Amino acid sequence: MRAVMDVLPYLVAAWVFLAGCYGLATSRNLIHAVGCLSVCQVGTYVLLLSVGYRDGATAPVFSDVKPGSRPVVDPVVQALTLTDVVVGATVTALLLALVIQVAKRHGTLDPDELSELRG
Amino acid sequence: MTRRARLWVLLAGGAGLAALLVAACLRLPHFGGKSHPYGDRAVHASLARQTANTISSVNFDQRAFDTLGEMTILFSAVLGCVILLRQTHDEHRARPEPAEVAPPVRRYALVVLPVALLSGLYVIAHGQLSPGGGFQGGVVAATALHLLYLGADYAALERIRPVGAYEVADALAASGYLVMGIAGLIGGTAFLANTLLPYGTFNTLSSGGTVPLLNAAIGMEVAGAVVVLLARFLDQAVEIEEESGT
Amino acid sequence: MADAVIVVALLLVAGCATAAVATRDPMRQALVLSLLGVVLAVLFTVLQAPDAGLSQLAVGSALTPLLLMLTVRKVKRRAQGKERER
Amino acid sequence: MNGWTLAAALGLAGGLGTALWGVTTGPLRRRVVAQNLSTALACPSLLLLSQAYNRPSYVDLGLVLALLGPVGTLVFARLLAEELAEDPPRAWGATLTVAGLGAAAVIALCVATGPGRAMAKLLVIGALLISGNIIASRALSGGFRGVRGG
Repeated sequence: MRAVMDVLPYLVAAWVFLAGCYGLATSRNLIHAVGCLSVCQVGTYVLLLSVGYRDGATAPVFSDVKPGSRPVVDPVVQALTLTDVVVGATVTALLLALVIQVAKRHGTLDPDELSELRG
Repeated sequence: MTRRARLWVLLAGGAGLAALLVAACLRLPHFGGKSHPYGDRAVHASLARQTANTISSVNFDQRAFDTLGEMTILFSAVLGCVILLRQTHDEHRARPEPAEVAPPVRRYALVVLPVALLSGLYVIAHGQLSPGGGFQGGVVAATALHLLYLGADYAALERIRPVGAYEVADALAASGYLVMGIAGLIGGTAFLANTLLPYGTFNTLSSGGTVPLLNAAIGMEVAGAVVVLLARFLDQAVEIEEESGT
Repeated sequence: MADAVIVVALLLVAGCATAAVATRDPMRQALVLSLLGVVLAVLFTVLQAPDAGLSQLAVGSALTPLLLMLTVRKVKRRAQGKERER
Repeated sequence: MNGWTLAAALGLAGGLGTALWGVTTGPLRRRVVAQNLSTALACPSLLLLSQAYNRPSYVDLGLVLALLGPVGTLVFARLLAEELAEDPPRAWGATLTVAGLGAAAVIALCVATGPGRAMAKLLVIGALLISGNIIASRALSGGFRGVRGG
């Protein structure tokens, strides 16, 4: 049980990332592809926060606990994750804006039909 | 390449990547381990500068330069959206018909809007003490404004939301962050160094030196960015139509 | 016991992510993604990262679904406009 | 560790597991109801976790979810109004059950914290959560009419 727990979070992160990649590659609709890309991002968040976790520890936020009274988890990975969540959302918005442009120019959102149009 | 062949290539590559990832996972330090050298040092540095929320200290003090990079990505993503979603000359604006909103839903939206806006500001203001900060609070406050679109109609939202003002606020906040950084340089130390202001008393609103100021700048930047983004998307989805016959 | 909550949250995230990829209709995918946002915020909380959880809640519960749904509506309205002209 | 953790784990596994099943299968009307109930179930779990870890500052997460969760459902109610008008969801039983569970969790937490500022905050969150979910449910079953352009 312990051996499984030691790697389970990392395996979940890898699974989520690969599932997102699969969806991205097989998508037939660009909006769905953007959604799959945000699933890929979720994989990185899970990996980062799992790396920073410490058994029996609490968040390094000392507004309601005395510093040093309890073990704390790693704040660096949390800072990376929290900025990326918000910045990732605006990047998703940029991709969606591109999708709207593609729909206007080509009248389709299927990547296969788009590559046929190019020729 | 046919779809079928492509799927096989994908599956082969995916299987290889999966094998590598699993092999890497098995060699990573175990989940929940005791050794976090960076974390321990970051907590120590944060406490030395009287910042109660270590994560804010990492974001706006120890790694403030990295946050400047993140802010630049955010700013350029919004700029890209504004350019991509502008009204072109073969498009025109059509007044949308106002939707009929059930009275309880409308009342709920009007009551919750100020509460959510205040919570957003509270989350920003307490960034260096309790969980929260500019990134989170900015999004909450900006989302709260759009309750007016959900609970009433788009025209009502447009009246209280001059997009130009939010664009200016966005740019001002971004340059404010830079100015704070340069002030550190002029003050004699380094770019974005937290040495200008006194660190204050631990666990009070004014503690942490420049952390609250940078935090507020990011809060304003994110709120402005989200409002501008959603304004462009709402314009496209609700108002802008293509000329017929194009 | 603390491990049990982490395992539950991890499995929920894995399930939601798989479901989000398998749901091919963008409208329905937006619903699954909004659930994924909430589940992810819970996972961040049990991994003792309330700041990241707060940021995920702010973005995932209302902002991302709104952006996705507005894009779907724009694309659909455009297609309907073209149909009418024909 | 303690009863609060156990309650939160059960709420997450049972509640969000059911919500996941509901949101991925079946007609659109069931999916939107499952999405609405997922926030109503996750918020009490977050409050319980805050008590389990003995960290009052984690309550802010519950506050933000209680405020923005129903907003997310209103987004779907408004932008899916045409689709939902043909086949409106009716789930008052499920909504009221979940609201009752949320109220029970908030009352239990209030008893545990005792009177004070923390209890007032919990009560505000509970009120926002329950009213938000009932209103969002109302919005889903025909709260928006005539949404064509706007």
